[in-house]
Amino acid sequence: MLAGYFITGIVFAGLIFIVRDRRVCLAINLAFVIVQASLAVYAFSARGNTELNYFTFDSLSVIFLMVMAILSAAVFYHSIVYVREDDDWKRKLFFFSFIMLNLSLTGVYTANNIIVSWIFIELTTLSAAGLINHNRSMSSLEATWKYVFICSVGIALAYIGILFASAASGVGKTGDMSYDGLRTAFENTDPIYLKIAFILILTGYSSKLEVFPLYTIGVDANYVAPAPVSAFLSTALVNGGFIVFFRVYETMAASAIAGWINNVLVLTGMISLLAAAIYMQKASNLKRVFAYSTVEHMGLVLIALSFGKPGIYIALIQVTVHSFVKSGLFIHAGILHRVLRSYKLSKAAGYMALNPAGALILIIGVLLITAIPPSGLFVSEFMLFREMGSDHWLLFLAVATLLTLIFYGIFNKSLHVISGEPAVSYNRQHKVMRTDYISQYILFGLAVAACLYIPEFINGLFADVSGTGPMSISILNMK
Amino acid sequence: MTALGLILLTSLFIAGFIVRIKSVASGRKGPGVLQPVKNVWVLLRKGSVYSEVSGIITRTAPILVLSALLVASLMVPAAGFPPLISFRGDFIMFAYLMAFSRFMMIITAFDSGSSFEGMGASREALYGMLIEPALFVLIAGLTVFTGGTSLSTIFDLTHGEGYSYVFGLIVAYIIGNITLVENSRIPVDDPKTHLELTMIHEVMVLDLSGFNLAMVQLTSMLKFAIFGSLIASAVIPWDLAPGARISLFIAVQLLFASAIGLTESFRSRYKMNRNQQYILTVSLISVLFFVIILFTKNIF
Amino acid sequence: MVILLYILFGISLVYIAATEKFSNYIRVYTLQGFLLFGMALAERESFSYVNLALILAETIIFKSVIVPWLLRRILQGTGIRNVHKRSLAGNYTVMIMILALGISLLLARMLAIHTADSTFLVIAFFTLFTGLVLISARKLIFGHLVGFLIIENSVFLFSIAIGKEFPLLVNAGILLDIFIAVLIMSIFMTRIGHRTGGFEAESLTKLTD
Amino acid sequence: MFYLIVILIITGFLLLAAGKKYSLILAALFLSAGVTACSWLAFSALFNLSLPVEINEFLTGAGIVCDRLSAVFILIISFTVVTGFVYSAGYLKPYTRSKPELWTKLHYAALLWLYLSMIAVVLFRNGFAFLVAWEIMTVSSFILVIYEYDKKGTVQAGINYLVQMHVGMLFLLFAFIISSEGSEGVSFDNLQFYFSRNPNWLVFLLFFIGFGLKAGFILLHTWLPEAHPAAPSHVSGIMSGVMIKLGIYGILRVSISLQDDMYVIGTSLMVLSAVTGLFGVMMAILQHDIKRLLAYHSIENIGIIGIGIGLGIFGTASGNTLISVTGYTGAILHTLNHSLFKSLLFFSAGSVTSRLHTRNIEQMGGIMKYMPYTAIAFLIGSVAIAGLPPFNGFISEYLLYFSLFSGIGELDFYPLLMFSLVMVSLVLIGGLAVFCFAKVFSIIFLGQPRTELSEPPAEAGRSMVIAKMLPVIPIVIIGIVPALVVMPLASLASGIFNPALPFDSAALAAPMRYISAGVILMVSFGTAFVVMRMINERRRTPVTGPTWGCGYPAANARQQYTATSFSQEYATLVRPVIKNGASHVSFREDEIFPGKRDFHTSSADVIRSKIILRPANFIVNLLRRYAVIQTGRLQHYVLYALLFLVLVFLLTVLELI
Repeated sequence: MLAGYFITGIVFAGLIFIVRDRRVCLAINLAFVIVQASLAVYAFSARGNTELNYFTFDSLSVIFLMVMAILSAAVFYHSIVYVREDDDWKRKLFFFSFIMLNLSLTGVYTANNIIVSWIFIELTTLSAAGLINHNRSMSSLEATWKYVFICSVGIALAYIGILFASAASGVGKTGDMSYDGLRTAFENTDPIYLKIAFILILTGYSSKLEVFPLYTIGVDANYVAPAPVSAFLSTALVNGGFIVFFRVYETMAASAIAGWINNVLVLTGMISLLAAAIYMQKASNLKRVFAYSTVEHMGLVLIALSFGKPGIYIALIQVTVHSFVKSGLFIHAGILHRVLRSYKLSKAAGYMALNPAGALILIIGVLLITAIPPSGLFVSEFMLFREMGSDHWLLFLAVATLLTLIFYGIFNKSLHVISGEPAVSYNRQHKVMRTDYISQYILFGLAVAACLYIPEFINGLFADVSGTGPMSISILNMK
Repeated sequence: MTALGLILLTSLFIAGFIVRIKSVASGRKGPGVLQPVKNVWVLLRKGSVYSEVSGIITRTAPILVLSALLVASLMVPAAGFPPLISFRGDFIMFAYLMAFSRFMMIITAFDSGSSFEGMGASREALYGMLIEPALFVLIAGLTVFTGGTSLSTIFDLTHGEGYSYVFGLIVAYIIGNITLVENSRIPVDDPKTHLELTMIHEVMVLDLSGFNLAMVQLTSMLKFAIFGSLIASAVIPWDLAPGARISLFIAVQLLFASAIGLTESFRSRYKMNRNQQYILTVSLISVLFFVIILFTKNIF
Repeated sequence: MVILLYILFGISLVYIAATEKFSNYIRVYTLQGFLLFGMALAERESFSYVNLALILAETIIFKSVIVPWLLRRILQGTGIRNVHKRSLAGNYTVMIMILALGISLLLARMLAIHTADSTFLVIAFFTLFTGLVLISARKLIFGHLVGFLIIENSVFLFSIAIGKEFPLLVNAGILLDIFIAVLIMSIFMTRIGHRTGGFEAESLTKLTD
Repeated sequence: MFYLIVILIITGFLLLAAGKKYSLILAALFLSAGVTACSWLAFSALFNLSLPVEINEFLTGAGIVCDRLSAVFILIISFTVVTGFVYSAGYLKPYTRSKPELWTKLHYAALLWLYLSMIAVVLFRNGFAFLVAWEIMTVSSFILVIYEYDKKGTVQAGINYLVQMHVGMLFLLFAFIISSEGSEGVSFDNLQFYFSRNPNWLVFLLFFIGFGLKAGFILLHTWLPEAHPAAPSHVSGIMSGVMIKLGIYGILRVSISLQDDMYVIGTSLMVLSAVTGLFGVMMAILQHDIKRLLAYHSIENIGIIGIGIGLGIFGTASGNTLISVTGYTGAILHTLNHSLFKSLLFFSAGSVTSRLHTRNIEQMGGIMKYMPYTAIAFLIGSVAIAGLPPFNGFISEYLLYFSLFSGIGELDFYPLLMFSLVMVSLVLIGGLAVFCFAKVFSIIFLGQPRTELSEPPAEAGRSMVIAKMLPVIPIVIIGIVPALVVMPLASLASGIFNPALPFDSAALAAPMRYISAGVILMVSFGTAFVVMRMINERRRTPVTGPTWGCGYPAANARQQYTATSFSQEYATLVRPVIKNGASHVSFREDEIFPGKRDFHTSSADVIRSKIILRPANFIVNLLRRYAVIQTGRLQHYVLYALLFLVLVFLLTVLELI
């Protein structure tokens, strides 16, 4: 099945370059979205299967394949508007890159081998480049260059880390670089090498995970890319970064350096939160505000991971719900831009007067992303704080303070858009239709659902990954 | 019932008595003791002149001013004669009824849209607010001293442990001063002045006439009687024979009135901005009394 | 014999850090490709044609032929020769390189892995630091790209040092990745060169808050 | 909980989807259904009625515990929300035209959400569910506050409110988490266990800060005077009337479980509350913005309520049920009372401001002639909030004095001193409130209009008048027959807060009877006098003439006494404590024909500017100044990676991590 998927994907991607007609091009893409969705369904039914030797449909990958199926459908739908006025070449490149990004992300999600993961994560960088540069402006060129460059450097660093780990653990000789093999090998490895390997891998993948130190280019990329692309980059791609990092983390979590890893995670997470808090006060652009919020959430995820098994559970929920909310917000940012014709906070005003339905979505989205109930993020943050408990009160204090600053920043930056005098008059040409809001309502609905009730099969997946067994989660279970 | 009768009775002549004392002190004969009552009687029957600006407030508030005071007077003991209404914490209702009548007085003053009346109201409001703590601290002291819970028990000073007639005098002194503020007499205010800019109470009633004016004047008379009655309760031992108490009561009331009259005769009015200081001094004395009580009761 | 390759490789690193001419970058990089081939060959324990072909592809074909060709194309396409601009003066760069060499020695000593050749580790670390220094110290994005390529070289060195053998498919994947990365970077670089008329990194600092 | 949120979402969507005409009706339907159900629940809890088994099962299944304390709050909430809703039907009409239709629908949806979440807050014991409800409450009120988003500063005030509430939520969260130590789950029910084993003051303090931010205790109050003027009047009424009271509910809920440190907690709560009350009323007098003034009065009343709770805790600690029960009863009753008269005042103020298009009382005057019902409502509210008989405000303040004097009669030196101080503050608060409301009522409603009215303002619409009449009924009833409410509340307070100690309710019953008697007497005296005057005036018809102008014939409306002049002497008196001042340009000697002059008075909330705003701005500016990560230079980004590696390396070598 997976082989079929990859082949179909590549064929579709190639077809896009061949066909002339715009509608056929869209149809091919639509077909691909359907393929992507059916892969998710298949993956769920074929849980635990290993295909093509290097790819396994474990619970982790199933979760994120499902998330990505939803995201790519939404992003595809909203991309149509973006390519409407583009010339053939731009449009083709866009959809080609989009399919390739999906393919490589599927590879990232499902790979059971550290090297294969690495190959696919590098591929995501390259395929994302075509999407980021879609506008062909100087700033998009700049952002793309930076993104490709820094990601490549980062991934090279990660590769060195991988080599170190394999050398130190002795798997270098056998060549068994699967995560399972590594996990066993790491149990008896000299900690100092593992530490070096871990820190190199963390630093390298931080470019994808959008945490300190290499998060800067991710923010730029989200800023210049078309809004639906930003929606995809800051969610599905970030999830890819999370998965590759998480798998490495998980192999080492059982080893002697677990305590050290947790400290590094907290350190990294806190610096990321701090950076997000700082820039949230300074950002002058709506999309950058949202991008920094991704940094914040990923920082929180790292902090959550430092709390062992329950932490993994929390992190999974956080990442999943964040994907829904953030993609909805970015998609809506695109709609906002169509109405107000600017992302600049100094220029964008009067959104409520021009587009009340959109303003409503903006408000809901901002409320959800700041983890205000009934956002699923509230559940994860609540559980995270509970894990900290009174033993880590200092951490609690620091995280709470930074979250408050970020909270203030997000609201202060993004909500003034709704009031004030509109700088533009209502533009009939870019009339926003009701159908444009469906995706956001669905995505936000999923985020809310995570707070209310997580279906048993999903919860089972989370529990399986974290190894905690079903945790008390969602309102229904918390009496 | 006796208490109420005594208070109402004294209220009839006490205002006139003060005027009489003042006249005598300045070497005149002065009007009869019942002259204020006669004035009120005339006013009650007179027609009213309303300001064009005024509305329903001018027509109702003065009535409420008097009604509240009347109810308040029901709670006041008269030297051992129990009041009609007496319950735990009645002094709170007593004080708040006074405040209610002040409130009504203030809004009456504003109803005519006159700037003079507003001026008076402002002062009345401020001084009334400032003098309240003095009364409450006094009551707190008496509560500690006598262990009583209502006006009719806390003024029973003689039954307090470690009683001394000095206490009665101090209480009398404090209440006397409170009366001067509450009733807007010298040294806080001069009811006889004829410059609107410097008046407090009298300026508030500039636009009242007839029945309504009578209400306000009755209130003022009643207030004297009420405070006089409190003083009398504080200084007269409650276990005397009823007849003795009644005569002592009237004597104390007269003494009180003459004290006020003499004060008004020989003392000048304070500058308006010195009044706050004066009122705060009264509060200070009240606190002093409280401290003395603490010492007496060995609580300190 | 192998030690000569090491020394030559080290000298090439120092040279690349000191030079300011684009064409020199390309030449040195080409040379490094050959050197790496030699080192990889010398280090092989087992010998197979498949392996040989792979190493050949990775080093000579990729590093000495294709990439230099790409780089030359960029220079021709944009018509930019060399402008020397550094955020760090040349002598400081050299000093830092000396420091980097020392640190590499120390690190390799500290991390002597039984499974890895420590001489390789020294040179690999040194290469890594050179790449990072090149990126940090150069103000032209052409220099950044060369820095990245040097880092990739260090990755290759590490992999030799550790001496692992991956299945063919995986190796091919890695190779393809790097190739596409370089390709895409050169495409963008050409674009930037056309747009700005130079490789000034300064013109790419607009995206801030 | 689950069902609650589902209901919330469904109602919201239905409202948003409904047509313009139907949304209001639909909202009314939802609200009445909610109110009916909740009141049923509350009454059954209050009077020990048994609910049908199915419903009981549903309630326990949903984690709902409704004791009598919750029931009282449910009734308070329901009443005020209903009046607010009725009021909004008329009040919002002029505003809806300039707002998108969707926004108004959302407003009503948020109103429903606010109602349900407030109910949920008092029903849930589980910490998680409680916090979810708490946050939904905050968010829906936030949406309500920013209704007039196009007005300057409204959104900022809303955000300010939201952020402060978020901080409060974090404190609550922290408190819950600490107190859940050693027990399963996070819940109010854990408190008993936790408090019996650990020092109580810390967790109580955390809870107090969290709840106090909502309630508006001093230092935590700064959002109130900003949010209320920004919000529409019915929202101010609901928020000030009931929402901030849920902070009080929380403190009450926590204080049930207290077992240790109670002297300290009770005493400090009393002192802090007294300061809060004084501060609130002292600030209020100097305000010219009517809604800001009322907001400061909310702070004052929270202080009064806090004194009651402090007394309750202190009384329980010392085993003196009289102090405790009357203190708690006073606090709960004042909560009820304040919800009545404060919403009444906000509604009346809203009617006036929406007619005159200004909130500045200096520009009003003489409105009583045009809006008699509103004026009467405001007058009743003023008398009640000033704590004067014959209305309900007096009863609760009487209970607090009762409790204080019970203590003063019996205690040792230190508590006695403290009780006396609190008593004096309560006296001052009362006196200042009289001062303030006499002024406000007079300036707004009496005399003549101070600015020229383009057209005489008409009386507020029918629904607004009805909404104002509704709270008047309980205000009067509680004022005249206090026993009706006080006795059940006292039995509640003794049953919930002092279950182990006996309480003799006769001690309260007698005073209540006498108060009724006094009030009825007063009314009868008044009626008698009115009749007398009517007889008098039948004989001699009253005449009208100009106001006494001291001989000056050309007096005009501009010469009336103003609010500033009224409080001028007071302002001078409090200048050391509350910063206020006037700025003006004096005349030059050579100015023969003086030109236009401005005179400006101001009073700044020092706590807001110095303690909240200054540090907050400092931090934000600091962050902005040192925001040097995103330089835009590639080299730096690579350098960060290098530095991060070095940092981790160093920390590892130094064994710091």
